[in-house]
Amino acid sequence: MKLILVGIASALLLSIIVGLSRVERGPTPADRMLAAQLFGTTGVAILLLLAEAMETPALRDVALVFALLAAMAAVAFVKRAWHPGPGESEKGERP
Amino acid sequence: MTTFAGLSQTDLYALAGAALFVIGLYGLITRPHLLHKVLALNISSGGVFLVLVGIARRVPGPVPDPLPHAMVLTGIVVTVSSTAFALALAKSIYTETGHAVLEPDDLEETGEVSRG
Amino acid sequence: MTLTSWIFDIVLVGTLVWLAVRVLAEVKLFKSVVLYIAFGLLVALAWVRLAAPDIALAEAAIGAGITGALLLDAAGHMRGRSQPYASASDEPSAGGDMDA
Amino acid sequence: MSVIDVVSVLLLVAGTFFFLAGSTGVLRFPDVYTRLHALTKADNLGLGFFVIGLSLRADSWVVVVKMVLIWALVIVAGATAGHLVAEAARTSGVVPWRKPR
Repeated sequence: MKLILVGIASALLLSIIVGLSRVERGPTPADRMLAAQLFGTTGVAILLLLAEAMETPALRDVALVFALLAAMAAVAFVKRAWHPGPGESEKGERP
Repeated sequence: MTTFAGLSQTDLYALAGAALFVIGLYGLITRPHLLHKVLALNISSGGVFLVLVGIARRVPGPVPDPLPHAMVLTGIVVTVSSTAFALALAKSIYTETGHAVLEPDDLEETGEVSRG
Repeated sequence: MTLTSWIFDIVLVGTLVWLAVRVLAEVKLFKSVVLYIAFGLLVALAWVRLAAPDIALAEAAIGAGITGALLLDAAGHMRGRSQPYASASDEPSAGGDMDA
Repeated sequence: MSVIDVVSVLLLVAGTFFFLAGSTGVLRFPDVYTRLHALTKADNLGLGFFVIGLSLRADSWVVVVKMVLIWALVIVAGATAGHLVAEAARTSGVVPWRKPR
């Protein structure tokens, strides 16, 4: 049973690695950030699986923090990192 | 602890930590942009932490040694603080000079490097 | 258990080293930062595999979360490419000096 | 393996399918908005399957409640982040993709 759980976790890890290629070739910064969101959700799933397979209940708390972290990165990205380019509409908030 | 070709799981992660430290050090020296230098510093500190936690697993028994864990926890906090400070410095350098790349001219102006 | 855990560990470690090289070889600042956030998430998974959930918690909360937010802020402040020995213009000329 | 184990593994495999579908969508879809759609829908559904499948094997109710709360947090955070990113993309002038005739 543990073998199956760790095998599924490995499949999810491979899915993360496949998703990395979207970071490599996303035309806009939003595409790259979106791939980071994908890693957050998949990381939560991997942690829940490993908490069951390794019999470590503390990993569910780590999964909770992972879920929070993805949202924080997205907010930081939208508010601080992504300004519209010079040729586009100038509606972003520059400090 | 299972071994595979004479290599335990701990050894695998410790070797990866050494590799990460070397990659980070090389990047810290060769990359000219300040943000890349901060990233390289973070990566090499992650390598050091991997080696330390690998050392913690080498005591016999299921429970790892708590002392390297405490050191790594402290190190993570210190790394985050120094990263925040370095980024604030880099941002003010960018605001002052208009670029955040360490050029040879910058060193020449302060008299650190004399050519010929 | 043993063979699948070994596959998981080897894939995780290989991805970590590859990501570290990619973060430092990348010319675009924002891409580097996003790759570093992914690197931080995978390092947290490595702590989990090393039976250190306390360090995984700290790394996920402040190592990857706060550092990622700070780096995104800094990358938005100084945007553009990291050209070696060039002025801070946004000219799209690839100037990486590290081939990897 | 008991019946519960078989059902649990089936649910986990279904969840893995949805995760892989989400990754494929993020890779294959043509613009930001459709990629957000694949990301926030397919992955949250896959995580739901994982939570149900792991709840069948859980020891106590506390674990089940905690996993359901994690799922709820992921759904709320994913919806918020998706809305923020999509609105920022629209504001900065990313044109939605249309099928070329």
